Parts: sequence; C-alpha cells; structure tokens
Amino acid sequence: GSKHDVVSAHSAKPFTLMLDFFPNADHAALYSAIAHGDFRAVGLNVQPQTPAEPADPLKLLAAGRVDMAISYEPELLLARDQGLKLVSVGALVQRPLTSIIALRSARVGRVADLKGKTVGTAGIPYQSAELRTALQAAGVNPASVKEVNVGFNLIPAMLSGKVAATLGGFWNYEAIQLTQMHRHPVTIPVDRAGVPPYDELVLVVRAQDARKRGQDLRAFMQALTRGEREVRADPRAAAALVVKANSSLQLKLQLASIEQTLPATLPSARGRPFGWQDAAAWASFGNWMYTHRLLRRDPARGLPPLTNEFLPGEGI
Amino acid sequence: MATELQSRAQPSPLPAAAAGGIVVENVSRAYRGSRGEAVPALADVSVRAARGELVAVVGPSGCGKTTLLELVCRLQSPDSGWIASAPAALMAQRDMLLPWFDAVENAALALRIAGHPRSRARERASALFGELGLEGFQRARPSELSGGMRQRVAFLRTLLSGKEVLCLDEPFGALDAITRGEMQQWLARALQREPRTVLLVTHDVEEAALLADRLVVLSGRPGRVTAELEADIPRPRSATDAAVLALRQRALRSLALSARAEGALA
Amino acid sequence: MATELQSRAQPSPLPAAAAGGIVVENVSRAYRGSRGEAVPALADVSVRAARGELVAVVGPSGCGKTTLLELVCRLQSPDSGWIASAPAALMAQRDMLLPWFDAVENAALALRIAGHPRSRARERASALFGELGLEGFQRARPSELSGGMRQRVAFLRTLLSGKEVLCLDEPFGALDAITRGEMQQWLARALQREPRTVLLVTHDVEEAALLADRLVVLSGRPGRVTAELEADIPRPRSATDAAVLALRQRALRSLALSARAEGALA
Amino acid sequence: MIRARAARALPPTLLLCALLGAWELYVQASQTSAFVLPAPHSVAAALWDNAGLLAGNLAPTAIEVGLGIAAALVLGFVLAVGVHLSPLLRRAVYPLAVGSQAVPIAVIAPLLVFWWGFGIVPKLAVIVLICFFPVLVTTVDGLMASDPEQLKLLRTLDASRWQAFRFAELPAALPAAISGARIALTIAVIGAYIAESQTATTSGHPGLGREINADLTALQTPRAYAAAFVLFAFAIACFYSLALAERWLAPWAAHPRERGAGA
Amino acid sequence: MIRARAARALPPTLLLCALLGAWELYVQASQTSAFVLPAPHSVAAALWDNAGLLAGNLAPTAIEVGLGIAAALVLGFVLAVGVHLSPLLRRAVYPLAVGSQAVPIAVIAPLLVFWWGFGIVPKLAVIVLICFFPVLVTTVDGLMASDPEQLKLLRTLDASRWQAFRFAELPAALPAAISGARIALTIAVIGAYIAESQTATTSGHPGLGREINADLTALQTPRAYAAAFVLFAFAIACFYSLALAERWLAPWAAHPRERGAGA
Ligand SMILES: Nc1ncnc2c1ncn2[C@@H]1O[C@H](COP(=O)(O)OP(=O)(O)OP(=O)(O)O)[C@@H](O)[C@H]1O
Ligand SMILES: Nc1ncnc2c1ncn2[C@@H]1O[C@H](COP(=O)(O)OP(=O)(O)OP(=O)(O)O)[C@@H](O)[C@H]1O
Ligand SMILES: [Mg+2]
Ligand SMILES: [Mg+2]
Repeated sequence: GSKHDVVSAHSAKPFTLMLDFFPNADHAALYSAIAHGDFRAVGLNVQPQTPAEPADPLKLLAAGRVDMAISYEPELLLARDQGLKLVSVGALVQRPLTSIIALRSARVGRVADLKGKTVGTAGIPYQSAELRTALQAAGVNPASVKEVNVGFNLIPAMLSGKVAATLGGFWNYEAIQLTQMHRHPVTIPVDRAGVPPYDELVLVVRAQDARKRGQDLRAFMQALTRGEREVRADPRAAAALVVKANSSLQLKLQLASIEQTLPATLPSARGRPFGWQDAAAWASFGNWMYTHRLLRRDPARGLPPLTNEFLPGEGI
Repeated sequence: MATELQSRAQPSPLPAAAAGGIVVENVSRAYRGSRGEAVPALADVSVRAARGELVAVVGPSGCGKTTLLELVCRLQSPDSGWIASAPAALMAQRDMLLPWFDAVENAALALRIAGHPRSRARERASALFGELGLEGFQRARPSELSGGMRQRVAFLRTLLSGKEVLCLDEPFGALDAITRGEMQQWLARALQREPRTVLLVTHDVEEAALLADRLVVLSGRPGRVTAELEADIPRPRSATDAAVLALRQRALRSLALSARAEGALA
Repeated sequence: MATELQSRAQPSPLPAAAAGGIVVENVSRAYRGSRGEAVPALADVSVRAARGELVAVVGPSGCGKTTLLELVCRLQSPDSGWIASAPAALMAQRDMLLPWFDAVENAALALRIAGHPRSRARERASALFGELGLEGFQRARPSELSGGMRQRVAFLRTLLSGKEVLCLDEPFGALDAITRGEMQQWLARALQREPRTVLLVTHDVEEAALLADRLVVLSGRPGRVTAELEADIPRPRSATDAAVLALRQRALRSLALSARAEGALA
Repeated sequence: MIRARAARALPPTLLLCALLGAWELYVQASQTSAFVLPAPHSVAAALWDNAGLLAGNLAPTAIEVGLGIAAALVLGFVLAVGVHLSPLLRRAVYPLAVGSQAVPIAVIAPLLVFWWGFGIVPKLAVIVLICFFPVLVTTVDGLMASDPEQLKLLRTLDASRWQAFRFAELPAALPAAISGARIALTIAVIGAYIAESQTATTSGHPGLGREINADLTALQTPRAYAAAFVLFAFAIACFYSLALAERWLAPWAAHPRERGAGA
Repeated sequence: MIRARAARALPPTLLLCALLGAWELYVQASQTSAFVLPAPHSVAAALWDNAGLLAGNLAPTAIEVGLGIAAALVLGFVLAVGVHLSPLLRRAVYPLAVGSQAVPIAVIAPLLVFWWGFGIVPKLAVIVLICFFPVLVTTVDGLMASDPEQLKLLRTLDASRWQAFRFAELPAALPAAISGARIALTIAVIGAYIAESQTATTSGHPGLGREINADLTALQTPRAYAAAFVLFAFAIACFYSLALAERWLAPWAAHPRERGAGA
C-alpha cells in the first residue's frame, strides 16, 4: 500500500463484507472498486472475508460479525424463513448461474436424456428441488434418476465418469473451465430448464441496518456500481485483480468468466441501475420454493426480502 | 510424638502402650486369591517392640512377614485386631528404587519429601555412600548398580527417612557374607548413636541373633507366633559368641518345628 | 551337543574343552558409567566347570558375579578373553516373573517356548509345585506371591528349561533357613538324578560349601579370581559335617582377605 | 451396585447441566443469533422433534464407525508390529504413516470416490486413514518400552524373536495399545463425519455427518446441534464401552490401584 | 555419523520413490483425469513452479501449528493431571472431553468466528480442540499405570499426594505422555488445515489449508497435491523433531535397548 492508503484507511469507516465463496470472477466489480479506491472515495474501507462454507455469510451477518454478505437468493429466502431479519439490497448477478452440466461423453444433450442416469449435486436441498423441477419439466420421472451428493467435487465426479451430469456448477465457471479443458460440456442453466429465474448473487444486510445505515449502503452501492463500470471497461485488468486476490485462480479462465458474466450483471429491464432486483421475479421464485416445501411460510406474506432504495438513482 | 491407632474393631488403650514402639495385637489378615478364595496370611499375631528395641521376625517363606511389616506401616489394614505404632519407614523386600533418579537422588528421597532443598539433600545422602561401600556410584542409575548395591541404596533411603520406627524386610538379603557383616555392624552402631525401634524381617537366623533384642518366630502360612526368644546378650556381639550361637540354634529349632508343624498340617 | 564360542579376539581351541561344561578364560568386562567413564566389572577372570560339575562363585557385592553369569549366557560379550559354554539357562538375581502370566505359566515358560502345547506344559510345571512348597498357588499372579515364593517359581522355570548348563544367581537368597535347606537338598537330588553343569552365585558361603564341587572366590570390583577351593567332600553333605565347616571357614577367610585387599586398594 | 453407578453418573450429569444452564443464560443475555449458537432448549426441542430422523441417520454412521474402527485397529496394530519387528519397515513405512496424517481428506476424496464409488468403502477408507495412527504410535512406543530384563530372560530360554514378542513385548505393550485404541475409537466418530462430508452419498439415511452439513447449509442450526449432540453422546458411549472391554483384554493392567491396597 | 544418517534416510526415500514411480505408471496407464489424480511429475512441477507461494503459505500454517500445539499440550497435560488427581474431575470432565472430540468443527466454527473474528485465535481454538485429546488420554492412562509398589514406598515416606505425583507418577507417565504428544503434534498439521478450512479468513497468505481448498475448487489439482505434499513433509519433520526432544525429556525411557545389551 502507498502512503495514501494508510492515511485514508484512518478516515474511512471499516466495512466488513463476507463473500459467498473464494474470491472469483463474480466478485470482479468488488475488487475493481477496492483497487481503484472507489470505496475509499465514499468513506468506506471495505474488507472482504472468505467464508468456510456457503451458509456462513448469512449466519455471521445476522450475528453482527460482518456488515454485509454476498449470498444467493434461495439462501436468503431460507434464512428469512428461519427468522433471520435480513434483506437484499442489490443483485450482483441477475440470473441463476446454477446449471445442469454434462460432458458430451456422457451423451446427455437435454434434460430428458438424464432418464435412468446418475446426477451429482452438492447436497443442497433447494438444488435437489431444482433438479426435480427440471426433470418434471422435461417429462422425466424424478424417481428414475439417481441423485448423488458429491459435495464440492462436482467436476472430479464428472471427469471420473461416476456421474453423467451435475447440478450445482455455474455456467460462468465450471462450464467455462471444462470448455477450456476441451471437454465440451453441455450446459443448461436451471432457469432454462423450468425453474423460475432468480438472482444468483445478492448483497445482503441486516434489516435494521437497512433502516439505520442507509447512507453507508447507498455509498457502498454507488462505489460498487463504479467498480462494475470499470470491469466493463477493462475486463482484463479486472481479471488480474481477481487473480491477485486468489492466487489459485488462472487469469485465462477468470477473464473468460468475467466476459461471459457481464450480460448477467445488468438488469434485463431497460433503464434500471446496476443491482436492480425485480420484485415480481422474487415473488415467483419464493412461491416456487414454498410450493416445494423448502420454506415453511409463504414469503409473499411479511416484509419484502429485497429493497432497491440504496441503488444509485433510486430511493429518496 | 504421634502414635497412631489403626483398627477394624473398637478402640483400645494400645496407643499409649506403643509410645515410640510397636504394638500388634491379635491381628489377622487374609488376602483374596486369584479365584476369589480367602488366602489367610496372618492368624492372631501379637508382636510388641518397646521404644528403641530391635525385634527380629523369622519364619518360613510365605508366612506373612512382609504382610506384617506392611500392616505396621499402615499400607494395609488388618481384618481383625489392633495395631499401633509410631510413624514407620519401610524398607521393602524388593528394592523399589525409582529408575528415573540416580542413586543419591533415590537415597535422598525422604529428605526431598521432607522439604529439604535438592542440593542439601543430595549432599547429606552422598556423604553416607562411602560408609556403605558405594563411593563413586552416586550418579549411577539404578539399572547400573548390582543387586547388592541397589539394596544398600534402598537401605540408606530408609534410614534417612528419620522415622522413629524402621521396618526392614530382609535388608541385607542380597549381600555377600563380608559386606553383610559390615552392614550389620554399621546398623548396630547407627542404632546405638540414635536409638530407633526396629522390626527386622530376616531369613538369616544368625543375623537375627546378632542384632535383635528379641526374636519372634512365625509358623508357616498362615503365620502364628510359635516362639518368642529373648536375646539378652551384651553388645557388641560377634557371630562366634557362645550366646549368639546358642540363640541361633534355639531359633533354628523353633523355625524347624514350626515348619514341620506346617508340613504336618499340609 | 552344541557348544558355542564367543570371543572378541582370535578363535581358540576352547569349544572342544568346554564339551558340556563351561570355560571362561582371561575375560575382562567394563561397563560405561553414567558419565561415560569405564566401570571395570571383571578383570582377567578364568573359570572352568567340567561337565556335570557345580562351581560356586562367591565374592563381595558388586564384584561382577552377575556380569559373569550374563557373559556365560551370552547376554553380554566380553571386552577381551574367551568364553565357551554349552547352552545355558539363567536364573537372574531379580526373579523377572512375567506379571501377565500366573505362577504355573511363568514356571512353564521354557516348555512353551520349546513348543510344548500349553496344557501339557502347565501340567508338567504344576506337578512340581508341591515339591517346592507352592501347592495351591499355581494360578496366583506374581503380585500375589511372597518374595520367596516368587524366587521358587523363577527357580522352577530355570530348571524346566532343560539346558545342560544352569547359571543360578543367588537362587535361594529370599528364602528362610529351613526352606532354603529343603531347596538345597532338592537341587542336590535333582542334579544327581540328571547331572548338569551349574554355575552358582551365592552370598551364603555355607550354601557354597554344601553344594559345590569347587568354589571360586572373586575379589572386590573389578572381580579377579583370588582363590579356587576344591570341595572333595562326599555327598550327601550336611552343614554340620566337619569338612563342610572347614571349607566354609576357608572360603570365608579368602572372601575376607579379598575384601580387605579391596579396602586397602581403595 | 446400581446406586454406586448412579452416583458415578452424577458428576458429569451435574456438570453438563451446569454448562447447559450457563449456555442458555449466555444465549438469552447476549441475544446471540440462534444461527450462530442456538439455545440449549431449542436444541433439545430439535432433538425431540427429529428423534426418528436422527436415529435413522445414526445407524449408517454407527456402522461406518464400527467397521472403520475395526479395520483401523487391525491396520494400526499390524503396522505397529511390523514396524517394531523390522527395522527396515520402521525406517521405510513409519515416516510415510506419519506424513499420511497430514494429507487433507479433501485432496484424496475424489480419488477414493473414483475408485470405490458412492458406497461405504471410501468412507471406511477415510476412517481407517484417520484412526490407525494413534494405535500405531502408542503400540510402537509400548513395544519399544518393554523391560530389557524380561527380554534377556527370554533370550536365555532360546525364545525366537516372535516368542519374545508374544510372551513379553506384546503383553507389556497392550495397555499403551489400548490407550491408542481409546483415542482411535473416539475420533472414529468425527472420522465418520469427515468421511461423510468429503465423499459422495446416495440419499436415504445418509448418516449424521451428511445430515449436519445439510442442516448447516439449510440454516437448520438447532437440528445440526442436535445431531452433533448425538455424535457427542455416541463417542462417549464408544469410549466407555472400550474401558469395559479393557478389563477383559489386559486384566494385569486394569489399574491395580482400584483392586489393590488394603483389599 | 553422517554416513549412518544417510543410510537411515535411504529406506524411506527408496520406498517413497517406488511409490511415486508406481503412481506415475498407474496414472499413465489408467489415463485417470488429472483432476482426480494428477501424476507425480505434474505435482513436482507444481511444487517447483509455486515454491515461493507454497513457502509463503506454509509460514502462517506453521505458526498456527506451533502455537496451537503448544496450547494443546499444556491443556491436555493439565487436564490429565487434574483428572488424575481428582476423582470428581475424572468423572465430570473426562466424559465431556471425550464427547468434545465428536463435535464437528463445522458446527461450532461460526461461533468461534463470531467470538474471535477472522484472525488466528479461532484457528488456534480448533487446533487445540483437535490436539489436546491424545495427550489427555495417554497421560491419564500413563498416570494410572504407575507402579503401586512405588506408591506404597512414597506413602511410607509420608509423601503428599502431590509429591507422590511428582516423584513417581509423573516420571512413570512421561513416556506415555510423549506418545500422546507425538500423535498430537502430527495431527496438529491436519488440525491447522481443518482450522483454516472451517473458519473465515482474510486473504494475503492465508495458509496452506486455505490454499488447498482454493486450488481444489479452482481445479488446480496438481498444486493442491503439491501443497498437501508440503504438509506431509512438515508433519514428518514435526514428528521426528519431537523424537529428538524426547531423549532429553525422559532419558530413562529412551529405548533402553538402543543403549543397552552388550554395550
Ligand atoms: N497381594 C496379594 N494377593 C494375594 N495373596 C497375597 C498377596 N500378597 C501376599 N499374599 C499371600 O500372603 C502370604 C504371605 O505373604 P508375605 O509376602 O507376607 O510372605 P513373607 O512371609 O514375606 O514371605 P517371604 O519370606 O517369601 O517373603 C503368601 O501366601 C502370599 O501368597
Ligand atoms: N548396566 C550397567 N551399567 C553400568 N555399570 C554396571 C551395569 N551393570 C553392572 N554394573 C557395574 O558392574 C559392577 C558389577 O556388577 P554385578 O551386577 O556383576 O555385581 P554382582 O557381583 O552381581 O553384585 P551383587 O552381589 O551385589 O549382585 C558393579 O560395580 C556395577 O555397578
Ligand atoms: Mg516377604
Ligand atoms: Mg549380582
């Protein structure tokens, strides 16, 4: 860090952000904004933390250990169903990234081809429900498909031929990885297979902070929006920043991932700012979760799980 | 002086009588054998040692001599009868040197326990090594000592405990005739300088005749007192004194008798 | 018959001479002390035992008797000199009963090792318990035996090894006078029935005079042979035989002399 | 007898109650989120509500522990004997066994699944890998510590290397080996958890480990705690059942002080 | 001397080479995907290419191991002494210590992070939790196994409970305690891995554990294997450095056979 860093670190307010996973291309806007001093410019000293597992961010957020968490829309709905008073203040990725991925060698071209085959998942309940929905939409009896919980070893399980396909990998990550390995994956995002669309990555805060710390949140979203523009302007530089944050990553893959993800980071509705969340889409996905008994209470009742009021140009 | 009472039955007027000595009265003790059966070791044994007296206990192997000493040292409790004794130190039949300490440290163990600083304790113990023929072996580990040397270290440790009563279980059993004689004289002199009450178990009747004020002869298992022989022989004694030889013969006869009685029973 | 040679120097014509007996020639042995210095235990010792002979070794405590036996049993090697002996069994000074086996199992250990089935081995060992006064203690664990009983079990174990040479290190040291006498007679009879070569370390000169064909007297540390006394006394012997008493006196004198010589040196 | 047993169970029960009470108070007072630390009463409720589910999931985990520990004990013991009897094995195999303990299961899990699929075999492999080591170390140390005088005795009786091992070293090492087995048995439970977490499973009753992970991701924290409590109790049960077995295995080592002195 | 050392290192090196050779052949012959099992040569290449990174990540892990094991040894030992000297503690605390071993770190990790944040403290807590147990069990067993005759001796010399402990039980138990420490030290390495995996971290050099997990998810399998190999070697180094320390701690237990017999 330069002298400048030290000085402003004192004046800037510490703001802890817990990622959903190891730093990767999905966090390009964040790292770009940090590197370019966008957060410091608005008086925030953002410190990203890597969680041990995907459920940790919301727990530690609710417990007050972090100021903001990156999580998944389904995970947030689950947490709210469990009584956590959390709310999403912006979407980092506007579509499901979760996909059904198969290797060409497994002779799976469409969902219907999964009939009688073995599918690996990460053992997350709502992903199992997504698999069932996809199978039903394709006219396949879910009972005819064997689901295997392979944890985080989705790709090794496929490569070793133990499963014909997996559900849980991201089309902007695992699929690209396999492509770069010349393994020619067949990739079907779950929203193309009959699951209602949802925002894969969302920025979550405590409901009380949404009421009290509006200023910080607005500043955060403003800086992050700037970061997103920087990514758009120079994906190669952004990819380098991500790789710097996580030395396990390969630049080539991150760059490809950033480039392919860019269309999904902006809302499909014209004129909406970066981070915009579609309340109707949330409602319909919440309903899907409720009807699949993933939620105990109908999320339509009660306070809305999202707010767009801190996005640039929105709110007051 | 603390005289303590140990009993399974009602209290008795023994402690006063023991005053610095040992009183064992009508004591019986049985062990539980490997199949749960009772193995009687001592039956109705009474032994007294007045303050400053040396009482030798002889008896066939397995008759309960070690058991008697452990009872006096309160390492066991009697099944019936009373025992009273001033605080007693035990020199066990097996030397029980602690393998992690060198020879002086083992000898000085009682001093360390009494709270003496380590270097002082070692010095005091070390000074006596020469007298016991152990000079130069102060820093040897027990595994580097011969059987007789180990025994002498254990003996020294017992003496240094400073207890009023000493229970010695075959203290010189691993020593050759000459060294044994020297040690007996050394003990006799030490007791003259600083009288203590001693209960001496020995399988060497001559040793008993040389050292004891009184000899208690036990029968074979379970041990009963079959004879008590007074040894009113002036000191210093020698193995060739007529009185010592006579006592030795009497003791051997009692021993042989009690052994035969046992054989007759078996 | 296998007679084996053990040496640090050039080969020698000893094995043939040993034939069933023991030849120890000009053997020296030093230990390494706790501070790395040499502790000489035996210096230039020569001992022979012809086949069927019983040679007693006496000497001051710490003079290297146990070392000598371990050398003959090839548990140690000499620093110089030669040793030849038929296969030898050792009865160690400390009984070394295995705490996880009961008394018979300990006594029958050699039979088990020789490959006898367990029940046969136990039976054979058990049959001898009565003769050694241990009847009824077959199934007792070592911790449930008295010191003398443990020693007798260890003695039995050594005898049952069936080796041609027996090295006995104070085999009756923990026994009272009467039991010890019985055991000595028992051993003498056993050796008459089935002669073996025996090297007997004892601190009881009377025992040596009663049992031995020859007595070897060692000086104080480092052990040297200071006297060899022939014991041409007809058997059975008794402790009161004039010849036995005379031999005992001679041995005691040699022992005292060698002890004094040691004292003079020190 | 029964009274004495009850008296023995009292101190841990009291302590447990005290700890639970303190925990409850802490949660109430600090207002800690139930997803970070659920209150004991809600864990108890989860335990009660999900008794059937937890029992159903305990079964496969218990089977894994049982089979895994059996294999681990055998492997650890056999390796220890080999390492003890052969200096070559000692130098060649022991360091590798030590190193094996530092290899994260996550690294080799895909390979295990690749080789043995989704069944119990890769899980047993994980448990064995985790549990053989304490047995190996304690047994090797126990064997090395046996009394050199006893070995001298056996040498004079012409005992073969194997007989010296069998009559002296093995019985002397048994208490140490049992210490190792005690450790192994206890960590076998967490070993089963790790095995289930790291290798693939088909559903049904996938075991408590899988259940805990699923509960954690589903933010069913009280149920995860309830399942962890079942593991906790199971480990204690395993540990103390070995303590019972021990009296039968090595009676001469069964704490002489409890029999002895004055008895 | 140096030659003898080299000769000692030979068998494990040869065996390692043989294993690596077999592994390489297996990978070549079976065409196993490098993401399931990378070939040794690619692991070696990853080791070489990332030497700096791996060394940088070893540093925090080694610090965690060092501090964690120190705390674990102290805790395990002190608990063992307490459990040994107080029957009440034995009944109350020991079962809980046993049960603690079965609680998945994943369950309590959020709590640890909640309490102590993202630094080294929660990681040390995890290592201590994993490593104190072998020391506790072996030390308690070692203390219980001390010779009752020696304790009798100390009683006749009026030794206090504490003196009996200090002069007889403690030295007698030290070899067993060292066995436990050996196990603890070895598993401290994997403990650090688990600690890093289960608690949240800020980046920089996050430690080898984090690095392995990041590599696995990034499908940098050869580098994950290379990092695992560093842990492997580190554990062996820890183990054998304790073996050296032991001669100094408990010389009377330092394998008499190596000194003795014929020397
Ligand atoms: N711990 C024990 N358990 C069972 N029986 C025992 C125990 N200790 C001793 N005995 C038995 O009690 C009897 C007396 O034993 P003790 O050791 O007192 O004999 P002793 O007179 O000292 O014999 P020795 O002269 O051989 O040493 C013996 O028969 C022995 O078998
Ligand atoms: N392992 C050892 N290390 C060092 N010195 C030893 C060792 N064993 C014996 N010694 C020394 O060797 C000498 C002879 O010992 P040894 O045991 O042979 O004597 P001994 O004649 O049997 O004596 P005792 O009659 O007392 O049993 C002693 O001075 C002893 O200190
Ligand atoms: Mg006795
Ligand atoms: Mg000797």
